[in-house]
Parts: sequence; C-alpha cells; structure tokens
Amino acid sequence: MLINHLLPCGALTDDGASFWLTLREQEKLDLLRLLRSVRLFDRRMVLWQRQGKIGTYAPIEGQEAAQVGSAYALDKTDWIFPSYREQGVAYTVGIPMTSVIQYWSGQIEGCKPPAGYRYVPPTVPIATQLPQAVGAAWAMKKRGETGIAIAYFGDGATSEGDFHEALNFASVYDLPVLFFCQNNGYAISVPFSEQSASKTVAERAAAYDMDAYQVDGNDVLAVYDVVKTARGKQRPVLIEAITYRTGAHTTADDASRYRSEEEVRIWLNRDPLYRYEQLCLSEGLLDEDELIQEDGQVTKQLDRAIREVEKYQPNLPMGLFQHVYHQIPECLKKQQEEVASYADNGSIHC
Amino acid sequence: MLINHLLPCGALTDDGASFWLTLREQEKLDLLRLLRSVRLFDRRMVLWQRQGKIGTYAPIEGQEAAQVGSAYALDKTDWIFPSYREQGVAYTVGIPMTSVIQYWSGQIEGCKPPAGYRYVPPTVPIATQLPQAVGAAWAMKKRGETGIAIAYFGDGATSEGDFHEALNFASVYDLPVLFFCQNNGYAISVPFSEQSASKTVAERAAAYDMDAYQVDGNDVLAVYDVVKTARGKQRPVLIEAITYRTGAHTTADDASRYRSEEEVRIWLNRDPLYRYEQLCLSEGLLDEDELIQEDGQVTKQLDRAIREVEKYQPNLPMGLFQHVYHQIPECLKKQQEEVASYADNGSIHC
Amino acid sequence: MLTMVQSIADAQRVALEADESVLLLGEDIGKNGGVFRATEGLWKQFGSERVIDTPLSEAGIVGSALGLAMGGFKPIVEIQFLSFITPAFEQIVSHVARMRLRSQGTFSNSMVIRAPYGGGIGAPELHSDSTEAYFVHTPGLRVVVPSSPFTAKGLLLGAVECPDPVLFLEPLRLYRTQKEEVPADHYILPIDRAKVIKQGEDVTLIGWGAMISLLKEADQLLLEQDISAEIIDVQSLSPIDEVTIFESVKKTGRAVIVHEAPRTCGVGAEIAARLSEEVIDSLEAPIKRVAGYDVPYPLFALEHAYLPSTDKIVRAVMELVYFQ
Amino acid sequence: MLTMVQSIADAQRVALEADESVLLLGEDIGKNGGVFRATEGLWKQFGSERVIDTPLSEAGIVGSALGLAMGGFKPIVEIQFLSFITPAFEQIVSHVARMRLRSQGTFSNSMVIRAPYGGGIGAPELHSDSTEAYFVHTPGLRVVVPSSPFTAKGLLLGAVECPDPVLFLEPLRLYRTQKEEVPADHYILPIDRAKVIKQGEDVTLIGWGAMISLLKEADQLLLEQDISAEIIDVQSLSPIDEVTIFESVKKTGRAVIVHEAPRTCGVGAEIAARLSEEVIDSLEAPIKRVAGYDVPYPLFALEHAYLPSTDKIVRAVMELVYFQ
Ligand SMILES: Cc1ncc(C[n+]2csc(CCOP(=O)(O)OP(=O)(O)O)c2C)c(N)n1
Ligand SMILES: Cc1ncc(C[n+]2csc(CCOP(=O)(O)OP(=O)(O)O)c2C)c(N)n1
Ligand SMILES: [Mg+2]
Ligand SMILES: [Mg+2]
Repeated sequence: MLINHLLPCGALTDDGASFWLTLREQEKLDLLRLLRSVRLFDRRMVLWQRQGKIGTYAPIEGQEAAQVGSAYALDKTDWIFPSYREQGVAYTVGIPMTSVIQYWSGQIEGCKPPAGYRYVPPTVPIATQLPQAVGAAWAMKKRGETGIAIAYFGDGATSEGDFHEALNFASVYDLPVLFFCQNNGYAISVPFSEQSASKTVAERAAAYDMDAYQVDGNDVLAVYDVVKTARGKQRPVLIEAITYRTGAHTTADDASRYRSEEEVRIWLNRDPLYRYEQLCLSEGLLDEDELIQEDGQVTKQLDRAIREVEKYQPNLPMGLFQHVYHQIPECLKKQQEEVASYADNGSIHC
Repeated sequence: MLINHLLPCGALTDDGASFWLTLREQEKLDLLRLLRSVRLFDRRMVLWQRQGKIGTYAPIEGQEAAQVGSAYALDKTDWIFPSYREQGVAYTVGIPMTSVIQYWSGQIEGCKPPAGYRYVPPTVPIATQLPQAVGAAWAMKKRGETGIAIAYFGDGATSEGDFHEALNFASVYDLPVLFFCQNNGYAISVPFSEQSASKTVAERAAAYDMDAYQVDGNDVLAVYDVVKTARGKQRPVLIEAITYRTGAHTTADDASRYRSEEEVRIWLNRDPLYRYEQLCLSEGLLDEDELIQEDGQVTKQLDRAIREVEKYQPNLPMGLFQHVYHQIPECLKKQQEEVASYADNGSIHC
Repeated sequence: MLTMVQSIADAQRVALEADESVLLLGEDIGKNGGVFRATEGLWKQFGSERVIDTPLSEAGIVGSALGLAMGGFKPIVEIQFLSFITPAFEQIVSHVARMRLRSQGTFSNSMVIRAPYGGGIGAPELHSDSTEAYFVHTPGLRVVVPSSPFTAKGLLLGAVECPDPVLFLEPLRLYRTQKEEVPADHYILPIDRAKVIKQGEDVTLIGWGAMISLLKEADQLLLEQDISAEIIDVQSLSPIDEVTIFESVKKTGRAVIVHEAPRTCGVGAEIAARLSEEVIDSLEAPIKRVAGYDVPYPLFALEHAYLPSTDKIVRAVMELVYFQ
Repeated sequence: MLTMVQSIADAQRVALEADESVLLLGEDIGKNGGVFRATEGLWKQFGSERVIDTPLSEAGIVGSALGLAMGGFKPIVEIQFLSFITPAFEQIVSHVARMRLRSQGTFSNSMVIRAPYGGGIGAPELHSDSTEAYFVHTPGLRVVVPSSPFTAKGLLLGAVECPDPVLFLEPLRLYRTQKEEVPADHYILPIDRAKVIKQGEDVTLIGWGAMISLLKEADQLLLEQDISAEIIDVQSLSPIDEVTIFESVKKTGRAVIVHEAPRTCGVGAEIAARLSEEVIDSLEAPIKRVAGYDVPYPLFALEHAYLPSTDKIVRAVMELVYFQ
C-alpha cells in the first residue's frame, strides 16, 4: 500500500491534509527551500561536470523529495550512511556544499564530516553500507542513546548479499536502523522488474519479520511523515520510496539507451518539486518573487563554493599517507619521502 | 503449514494414507532399506573416526529421512549440490561408499563422481553451492532438458548473502532449482531462533515470489512426496525440512555444551527410522529377521569399503598438481619435480 | 582500426558466433551495451538468452556462471570494475579456481571473468584499483592482461578457448587511447607467454597493461641518455612466463618492474623474488620496483602522485645503471 | 602454563575486563566457547551483550563490527577458519581498511579480526589455507601472527590496543601443541616488530607462526652440519619490520623464507623482493623460498607433501651454503 500525501498536481490527499495540519510553518518552508536548493545544486553539479570543473557525477533530479523528506526527519545525532547519490541528504542535514563538491572532484577532504556529524563518507560498492549502519545502530542501542542509523540505497542494492545479511542482523538484534531504499526503477540500465521477481522492495521485509512502508518518493510530505514515524519506533524498518531519476545514472551514462522518452515524460509529470511548490503557493506560504530571489542567493553560495574548491592545492605527500594508519609506519616513510622528492622537484603537480 | 504423512508412532495421517496408496512396493522397500543402510553407514563412520581410520566427520543421525526421502525423488540426470552433511543423499543416489569414506579421509579421489553422475563434490563454505546450483539449473533450462538442480543446505546457511543472491537469481530467471534446507535447529551451537527473526525458513520464499513447502523432515514419506511434487514444477522451490541431528555437529563437537538432554530426548522420540520401520512392519512388508539379515550384508559391504580405502597409496606428485589446470603449466613442473624428488628419496610418505 | 574496447566487443562477437555455448553475463551488458560499451551491439545481435543483463549481484553472477560452466556452457562474465569483484571473491577463490581439481576433472570451470581496472582516468573512488595480485596468489586461476587493441582480441579469444578459468583484466586507461588494425575474424594469441616488445642491452623494463605505454615513453627518455632498455610485456600474470623474463634479465643484468598496484605483495614482488632466486648471479644491481604506494588508491585529485610515471621509471633505471 | 588457545582466551578475558568498549562477535563463540574454545568461559563471565553469538554471516559480522567501531566500540571478531573470511572480503578491503582514511580520521575502524589458520592437522577441506598475503597486499590493515602462547597473549592485547584494524592469525597447529608460562595480567607486545629468536652466522631463516617450530627443528639439523642459522620470527606481516630482516641478512649473506601459503605472490615474495632491492650486495647466494606449492591446499591425505618440512628447509639451506 503506497503512502501518498500530495498528488502530482499539488493537491493533498485526506491523509496529507491531516499531516499538513500538524506541521509548523517553519517546517513547511524549510522543505520548500531545501527542495529548490537541492535541485539548483544538482543542476549546477551537472553543469560543472560538463565544464570539466568536477569529475563524473551522479545526478539526483527527480529524487529530491525522497532525499529531502527523509533527511529532514533526522536528528543531528543519527548515523547517516549515504550511497553516492545522496547530495540531497547531505544538503538537508547541513553538510557544506564545498565538501560535496570536493568529493566529486576527487578530493578526499570532502569526505570529512563537520565536527559532531555522523555523516559517513558516500559508499560506492553497492549495499556495503547496510551492515555498517546496522553496527552503528547497535552501538547506539548498547549505549542507550535514542537515535537511529539510516542507510540509503537503491533498488539495485537489494540484490546484493549485504542487503540480506544486514536486514537479518538488524532484525535478530532488533536494532534502531532504517533501511531507506530509493526505488528509482533502475540500477543503471537494469529495470527493477529484471532485478527481482518480487514486485516491491517493501514486501521483502516480511522475510525478516520487519516493519516496512512503501511511500511515494516524489511526495516530500509522505516521505517526511513515514521516516519520522519509522524513526520513532527505534526498531528496524524497511522503507521503499518509489521515485525516478529523470536524468542519467551518472554524467557518463546515456539513459536514452535503455528507457523511453515517454517513460521519462510520465515521471516529469510527477515532479516532486512542482507539486510541493503548487501546494505552498496555493497555501500562500511564499510568492514566486520570493522564490526567485532566494534562488539567486543560493546560486551565489554555490558559485562561491565551487571557487573555493577550485583553489585546491594537493596536500602532498601527506594526502596520500596520512590516516591510512593512525601513525605512518616506518616502511611507509620511505615512500612518503619519495613522493616528497617528486613534489619538491616539481614533477608532481596538480 | 507443516506437511506430515507419517506420525512419530508410525501411523499414517490422512494425507499420508493417500500417498501410501500411490507407492509401489519397491518404492516402499527401497525407502526402508535406504534409511537403515544410511544409519548403519553413518554410525560406522563415527566409529571409524574414533578409531582414527578417517578424519573429522559430520554425522547425520536423525536427518536420514530428509536426505533419503529427498534424494529418492531425484533423477540420475539431476544436478545435486550437497553440503558436507549429505552422506544419506550420496548413498541414496548411488555414490559408492568408498568415495564418501575417501572424502572424509582427506583423499581428493573421493570427490570424483561416478561416470554420468552430476553429483558435485561436497561444499564446505556455507551457502556457496546455492548460486552454483542456480547456474546448473539454468544450463538445463537453456538446453531444454527436463531435470532440476537441487542444493542441500542447513538452517544456518540462510543467513549468508549467497542464499539471498541465489534465490533472487532463480526467481528472476524462473529456473528449475530446488533449495532444500534441512533445518536441524542449529548451526553448530547457534539455534535457529538466534539465527533469524523470521520463525521459519519457508516464509522467506515470499520475498522472491517463490513457492515453498515446509515439511516434517523426519517423515520420509512426506519429504519424498514434497520433493517429487516440487521437482515436477520445473521452477524454483524452497523446501524446509524440519529435522534434528541427534548427534554432534561433527566428531570434533560437543553438543552437550549448547543443548539439553531433554531436547535431544524429544527428538529421539521423533526418530525418522523408527516410525517408518513401524509402518513397514505393521504393513507386513518385511519382518524383523529379514531386516537384521540385510543389515549384516550392508555391514559387510561397509567393512569391505573401509578396507579398500585404507589401502590408499598417495598419488605423488600428481595428486597435488593434476587437474589444477587442464595441463600442468611450465612453472608448476619445477614444483612437481621437487615433490617427485622427495617422494623418491622416501622423505614424503603416508 | 579499433580501440581496445571495440576490439573486446569484437572478440566477444566472434566468440558468440563461433561457439553456441558461449554466454555473456553481467550488469548492464545487454540493452546498455556495457557501461564502457564493451558489449556494444551484442544484445541486439544475439538476444537476451545469450547476452544476459543480470541483477546487481556479483556472487550470484559468478556462482551461477560456475554452474553454467559445469553444465557445459562457456560464460564470459563482466565485472563492472575490478573493485566490485570482491563480493564474488569467495565464489572465485573457493570454487571457480578449484572445481576442476575438486571434481578430479569431471566438471568444467572454464569461464572468462572480464574486468576493467587501473587508474589514471580520474574515475570515482574504488573505480581505479589494481588488485591482480589477489588472483595471481590464487592457484587454479589464470590472469591475463592485454596492452593493445590487437592483443586484447587475440588474448581474449585465447582465454575463451582455454579450459581453465581466466581473469581477463582490461586496462581502463587503454580502452580508447589507441586505435589499431585488428583482424575481423577469429585469431588467438597464447595466454601463457610474455612478450619482448623491444630489445635492449642495459636494463629490462617489466610491466603489463597500461604500464606498457609508460615503459615505451620512459624508453625514449632513456635512449636520450644512451641507455638501451629491453621491454617485456608480461601479459600472462598467472601462470607467469618466467623464462622470458629470466632470459632478458640474464642478458641485461638489471630489472625494473612497474605496476600500479600497491608495492607490497604485488606481482612485482613475485617477479623480483623469482629473479633473486634464479638469476641472481647475472644481476649487476638491485632489482627495483616502481609501483603504487602502500596506501589505498587515492581519490583522483592525487592519483598522479600515486601512479608510476616516466620520471619514476627513469630515476629507478638511473639508480641501477649507476649502482656500484 | 597455558596452551596458545588458552592464552588467546585469556587475552580476550583481560581485554574485556580492562575496557568496557571491547566486544566479541562471532559464530559459536558464546555458549559454545568457540569451536576451538578460544572464547571459553567468556560468555558466562561477560554475558551475551559482550560476547555475542552471531548469525552465520561473515559480511554481516565484519560490516556491523565496523559500524560498532565507528560508534566507539572495540570489536574483536572471530572468523571460524581463515578460509571463511572470503564472504567478508569486500567489507574488509573496501571498508574496514579504509574507513579511517576515507573519513580523514573522523571515524574509528579499530578492530581485531581473529582467525585460526594453517595446515598440518588433518582438517577438512578449506580449513587449512594460509591466505595472509591477500591482507598484506591490502593497505590500511595490519596483519600479525603469534608463534607461542606467550607472544599470542601479548600480541593480541597489542592488537586490541591498536587504533588500526588488525587481522590476527592464529596458527591452528600451535593451538595446543605447546604449554608455556603466560602472565595472568595485562601485558602488551609491540605489533610492529620482528624478533630474532636465535642468533647465527651463515644463513637467516625467516618465518612466522607454525613455521617457527619447524625452523627450530631445521636449525638443529643444520647445527649437526656445522651451519649456524639465525632465525627470525616476522610476527608482524604488515606493515612488516624490514629493518630487522635486512640487518640479519646483511650479516649472514643468505636467506631462506618459509611459509605455508602458495609460493607465488606470498609474503615470502615480498621479503625476497625487498632483500633483492635493499641488501643485494650483501648476498652470497640466491634468496630461497620454501613455501606451499602453487596449488590449492590439498585434502589432508597429501598435506604432508604440500607443506614445508625440515627436509625442504635443510635442502634449501644446503643449496645456498654450497652455492657458487
Ligand atoms: C558491488 C558493486 N557492483 C557494481 C557497482 C557499479 N554500479 C554503480 S551504481 C550501480 C547501479 C546501482 O543501482 P541502484 O542500487 O538502484 O542505485 P541507483 O544508482 O539507482 O541510485 C552499479 C551497478 C558498484 N558500485 N558496486
Ligand atoms: C562461510 C562459512 N562460514 C563458517 C563455516 C564454519 N561452519 C561449518 S558448519 C557451520 C554451521 C552450519 O550450520 P547449518 O547451515 O545449519 O548446517 P548444519 O551443519 O546444521 O547441517 C559453520 C558455521 C563454514 N563452513 N563456512
Ligand atoms: Mg536504482
Ligand atoms: Mg543446521
């Protein structure tokens, strides 16, 4: 049963209307600003990639509501285990844009979370963050902290063994971990119907005696509601957010090879930003001018951020050797000196 | 819903009575002889291990019905992927006892299936045979053969990622593979209740849109019936046979450390052999004297087999190098010569 | 004229045409033609029964490929990047490498596992690692690395023909950098031979894959210093063709081994160890390795500092030539 | 007087007592006390919140151990046999080894992964393999191997104290063969040092773990031939203490490296490679390896032929001593 609060046209469902009443104005506005900023940011990243300013990039357009809505329900003390496609989550919880840009520019410094954050560096090998999130949730439970760990992953990730092992562990030890799947219909080019014979991701929870929700992932209110509720359970929950990336898998991908324009058009009509804007405008929360003005501010911030990152000076030799071990071992010092000697004579540069 | 044909006392259930009517006398007798022989064989193996004639051994006492009943439903062209605990399966399908004894004596020659058999060498790393069985079933399907692959595994194996990946593959490609789980309640010392939060193995099939059966694994008739039916489907099926090993995990294990005598006693009262013997005796299929006489013959065969194996002469250097590659590569020939030189000077012996 | 990635697609096309039992399995290799287009056009030509888009499940892919091999098929598996072979590591080292031995020759384990690998192209994290040594240390497998479009096709077809399981590593950096005449039909290059690609007198430069172009560049620089280098393309990392390497080093008396993988326990260590055991009395200088450092492959902003370079190779050679 | 397996249990007891954040995870380590009794008595003493029987799920165990480490705990994981670490290989090489680096020092990846390993005890298939080289080739990990009850406790406690992830390999063959005085309380041996366990002049014998007793036996045989061997227990395979090895070989001029793992790309290759790079001018003979053959570890009826033996070691030494 798909949970839906906000229809593609911007009208609230009955459940949506009740939920809307429970929200403070600040929350309503935050969600709107976040959705808009995340989209701006994401589009900028795609542009910068084309301009050669950053490396290969994984766009999130179309998935903003799933990311913003879920992340907005989190606490600062929650553990967040993102995949590589969670720029909207990062933005929502307050990871500096410079960090995100740095990461996609191949600068390891972008992986360092700000002090106090439990935002784990993006995970590239599919599904591997799930058992780790289980462990982090376990640590919280053992310390009696009230908080959760959330693991973000895609529909393709459900086919990996780590998905299964993580859900099994979480349910055996009854740990406060949310498994948040953005089912965007594809693992690169492979549609979910070829990924799995079960029709939904959510129904897999039963195999672990685990609660599950299936939610319209393009509906920021429903996602926010569901994650808030799930978070409160302090138990393992599987959440499937049905969504779609309207862009390519990454900037190196050509999505027209494996899906039709028609399909994309259907999903463009279910745009997560449009519907929430319609709601906010019709509720008189903001007018178009205000929105455009705010966009200008965000754009300025983004441009500052990329300039910041472009100033990058490679930290050599330390960037290669520091933090591999807690101290640089004797044997590695020779290698460190070698790099230093090349950096000094200028034969290594950026 | 647990499928049950034969009660612990030897009485048939209603379903059991109907199934019994469909069996030929030969089948009825085969099952009896197999159950008895397998038990004799298994006990001999434990004894031989104690006498130092073979290495560490994994006994199957208590699980004979699950193994004999399932294997008896198979065809010679079916692919069989056993774990290390499938001596009853091996015996039933006609793998020579000498091979089985050789395997447990550390002689690789015991892994070679007789000509025409698709009986794969026992798999030690838990659950890894499952994806392989999927592939073998796939090969059959692609060739249009009517046959199945069956993978044998335990309850503990359901926690491994390979279990999940295999079931997912099988259902995505709709392959004729039977996943036959002997749920004997323990993975060495860990009870199934700590292995999994789902109460049964069978219910996991739903996550893959797959058919499943849960069957009394100590009831040879029900197991035979279920596997026969499942085999006929030519589709993926998960079968959970509820059983118990009344002995230790292996001859190196001390089961009294993790389970109570009382629990063992309960299961001794559900003995798979006893109940089927009672049925056969009450149906007048054989009398006790005949049984005892046949035991004597089997014992003689077993004693011949172990003597055969004890004559083993290590095949050096070839035993180490042959079949690693299809031909021995140049680099390995030096190593082969080295072994030969030690074998010649007598410093390597058995 | 084909690029390497085209020649790899071509080799697979030829293999699919020549042998009905050949199957392709992997993530995004069908409709999408592979994320690098290494299977471009094959799904269209051969259909989804032979060019199979699989779930995202490397253990499932390799495990079922083994079952298919046992059942008489010849799977060519694509692992999207070498780092993503780790979920299938157990299937490979405990089963694929051993099935022939364990079944005493009864069941085939013949398959090719293809994987793009190596750095230098500014790829995301874990997309540039060179982990060939894990597999070279795993008996029962073969490991083969081409260094040009022409060798890629011939070696890949050699791997397909081989009854043993072959890990076929495709240097990402070479996928599109070079075009070469590649015969359209079926031809095979031996997958157990190293190749002396340039004769020389003073030092032997030993490498494979993407390192070969680097060695050639370094050789140009060395020539300017009147140093004559012999270059060996190892190609077959396992089992390795040691004799070709020994012969060369006996002649030159000096060896520099170059690879991208971390130095410690890399394949360079094995080559150095064999040299130090077998030809030590011909050596006029230490054996040098120019390799990745003993750190995880860095995010790409620092990969230029991590990777072997002509500078590093020339410096190593100089140290050997002026060694006393 | 404790056996090695008792001293390992004792070290874990001491660690659990000394530090509340220490946790044990593994299959059958709780009620059952471990299949080798390496956690005997600990579940009773510390309860199932700290000595945790896990599902049969190595990726789950190691992955969640990493999460626990990030959350401030100090997991000691038992892998039942080293071969069964492969399902966790991805978690180990892609994450455990890198989390400190990737998070730029923010998140801890400090854990100990214990695994019994090695052959010679007639164990079933895949229960005797020595795959330490996979992990030595993985930067970010430490690999440590004890060779006696006393060093086992001190090194294990050193590993527990270390902020880096440590793979702690326990030679199965030594679990119960030797009893030794082991102090009851907490003591630490450095986990980054090799140890010269016997001085000698003519040849350096290099090994670790179960090979140490073999080296001692071989030394006795060599003494009868008036050959004086120096014996080095490497202990810390990664990062390796090369200096201690270099010093010794500079003195003796000859080196024999002994390990159970397949020869090709084993840790012996790395040691030989380093010697051939750093001390070649001190060498009076080739560097020899006595190692497992390049075949999968055989079923146990043939393991005696596969394994290094005193015969093989003595022969190798003789070849070096009479080399010219
Ligand atoms: C273990 C592993 N295998 C393969 C890949 C290559 N890869 C990167 S993204 C991707 C598809 C992921 O699909 P999904 O989980 O649905 O996430 P999405 O990209 O749609 O957000 C693949 C196959 C990888 N990163 N890790
Ligand atoms: C990957 C792997 N991990 C651990 C082991 C060690 N081990 C051997 S048998 C066993 C328990 C298996 O339990 P189950 O699957 O229930 O089968 P059973 O022995 O009860 O037949 C374990 C943990 C192994 N063989 N493989
Ligand atoms: Mg997806
Ligand atoms: Mg069991």
